[in-house]
Amino acid sequence: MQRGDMWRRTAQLLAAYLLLWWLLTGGDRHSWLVGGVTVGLALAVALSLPAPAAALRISPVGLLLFIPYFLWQSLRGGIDVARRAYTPRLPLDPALIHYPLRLPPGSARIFLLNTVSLLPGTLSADVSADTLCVHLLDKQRDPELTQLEQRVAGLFAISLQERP
Amino acid sequence: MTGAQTLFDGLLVLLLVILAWVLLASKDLFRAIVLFISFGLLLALAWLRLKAPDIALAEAIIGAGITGALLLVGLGRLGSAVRCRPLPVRTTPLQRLSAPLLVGLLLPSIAAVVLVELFTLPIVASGQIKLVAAHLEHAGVDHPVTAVLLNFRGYDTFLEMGVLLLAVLSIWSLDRARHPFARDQIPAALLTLQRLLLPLLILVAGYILQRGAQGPGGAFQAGALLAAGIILAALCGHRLPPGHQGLLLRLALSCGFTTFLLAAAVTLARSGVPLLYPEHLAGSLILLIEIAATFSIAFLLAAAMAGGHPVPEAKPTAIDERKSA
Amino acid sequence: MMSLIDLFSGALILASLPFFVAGTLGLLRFPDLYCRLHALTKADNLGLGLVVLALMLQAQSWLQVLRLLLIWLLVLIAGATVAHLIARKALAAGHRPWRRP
Amino acid sequence: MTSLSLIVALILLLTIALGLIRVLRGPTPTDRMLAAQLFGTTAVAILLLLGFATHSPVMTDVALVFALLTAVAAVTFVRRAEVDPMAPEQDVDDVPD
Repeated sequence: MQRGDMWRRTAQLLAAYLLLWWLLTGGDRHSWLVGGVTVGLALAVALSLPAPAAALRISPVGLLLFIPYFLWQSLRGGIDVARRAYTPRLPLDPALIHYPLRLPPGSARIFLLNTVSLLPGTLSADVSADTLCVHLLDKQRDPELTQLEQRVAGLFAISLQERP
Repeated sequence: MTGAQTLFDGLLVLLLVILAWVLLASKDLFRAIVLFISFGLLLALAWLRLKAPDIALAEAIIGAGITGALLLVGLGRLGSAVRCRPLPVRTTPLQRLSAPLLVGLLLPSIAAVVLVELFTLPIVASGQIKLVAAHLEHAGVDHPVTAVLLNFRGYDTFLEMGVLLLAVLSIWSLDRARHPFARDQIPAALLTLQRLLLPLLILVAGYILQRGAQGPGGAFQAGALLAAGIILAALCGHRLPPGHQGLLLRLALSCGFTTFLLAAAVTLARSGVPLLYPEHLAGSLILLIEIAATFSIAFLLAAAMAGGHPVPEAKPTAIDERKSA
Repeated sequence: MMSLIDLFSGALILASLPFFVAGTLGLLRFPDLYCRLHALTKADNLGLGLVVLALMLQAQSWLQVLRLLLIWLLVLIAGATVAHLIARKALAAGHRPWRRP
Repeated sequence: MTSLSLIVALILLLTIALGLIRVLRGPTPTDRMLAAQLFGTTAVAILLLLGFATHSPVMTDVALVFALLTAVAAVTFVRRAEVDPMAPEQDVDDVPD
């Protein structure tokens, strides 16, 4: 990691932890004595952990587009699985599929991994070098993974690799 | 409104009793552990309904996170449920009858004594609430529970730190520490979760510690949260570096006890009464002791997880070599 | 007297119920571990999301709103990660997904 | 609003009671563990609803603690050294280190 990236990451984390401390204590003035020590400790621990490959850069436009998409898809996912649980004859037709990933390894990929499990009918079961193993509740249903991958790429402001 | 509340409490109590029974009767140890985790969860709810948020917070941290992890690791070391089943032993009819007889006689008599006591108790038992409230302004903290735990009855907490320390010492005398977790590659998703959760655990621990002065919280809850952080780090493959396993580890384990001891010695020398803090210093002293206790409790709980004394040398023993061969 | 906001958050709280029930039903009815994981991650997290949204509408301060949001996000992330880890371990152990016979 | 939240909290507690069937029946340890994970999420919802109904802000703190910690037990389960998460518990003595 480059020096600039390092400073950037430290500043990001410090701001996040200060905000969290304020959030927890409600900005009580007397809390900042313990707060300073705690935030310092949290920052030290966070920085001592192996860092992700590159500093996190989130595109504001991508974020604005992603939030409503994510909320809408979670709603659909919840309704879908609830409908299946309620239907007496249990309409399930599960399958495992392998999806060739176009996102580069790193935070964006982990983010994709976690969001996949929250979207309709998909559960990320395993990830290897360049494929994501996804469990589908219903193999007749389009898992819409390509669309999700594009959205995540937009969120992290990265371009997708070409499919080999 | 009160109807729903009563129903909620009733169901909660019923569930707790059923769970307690089923988990004690469970022959499958793994099942018993999961039942115990669920029990802890509901118990935290029960403490909240009883308006004891300090205990609820402790139960939530210990029950939801630490005991579950501790028992799972313990089961891993124990081997299996199969192996723990007692061997069939020949018994005389009298021996076979002894357990049902004892339980059948003891339980009803204990229940009868408790019931009689319950009816003779005064209806409104205010306990020591008034006494604590009358002295709260001299305590150095605003939260009555913390005032009792660290000032009025500080010796209780002091001795509890000693008990925890002794517990870890006895664990150390049993076996050497082993890394209880799988050594295969750590999934990237777990590492990301750790990067996110570890600093958050520290922040929330700090928050709960500092809030102990005015509200529910304090050293024990904060220490347990930190311990959960240490356990999470261990789950992600982190280990105590060899240089830190000697004096430094022992200092961390005992600093809560020794800080208390020091405070007791100084106050004894100054005023003739151990742990009687001068009023203007009480707040700062309590905070100091709590910080030391927090770190101690965190390391003590995590040391219990390691399940044995530290092994400084990395040299493999004969058994290890035979196994890897 | 019920205001419009009260009505709205009441509706949201009520709407969360079928999802919590579906999570439990899925846990009981779905044929294998992987399907049960689906029920766990999606239905319950949506239910919690609706409860959080309802209480956000009732919150006294922005601080409380952000705290509720933090709790929901934490449950989401932890739930998704745990689901992935469990599925991964089950796959590695050779547990074959159930298929419609 | 408050009575509604209390009633919903009650029903959520009932779903936990139902979910206990999965803990009891298993069949695999993983199935049992899943149920505990579900209880964690449900408990967070119950705490938030109760905290709102009884005006006690401390419930939010306990909910936060639950949200932080339910993962720790589950991750311990996933990461602990053992043979086969699918089989009913077996002897782990002959696992290679």
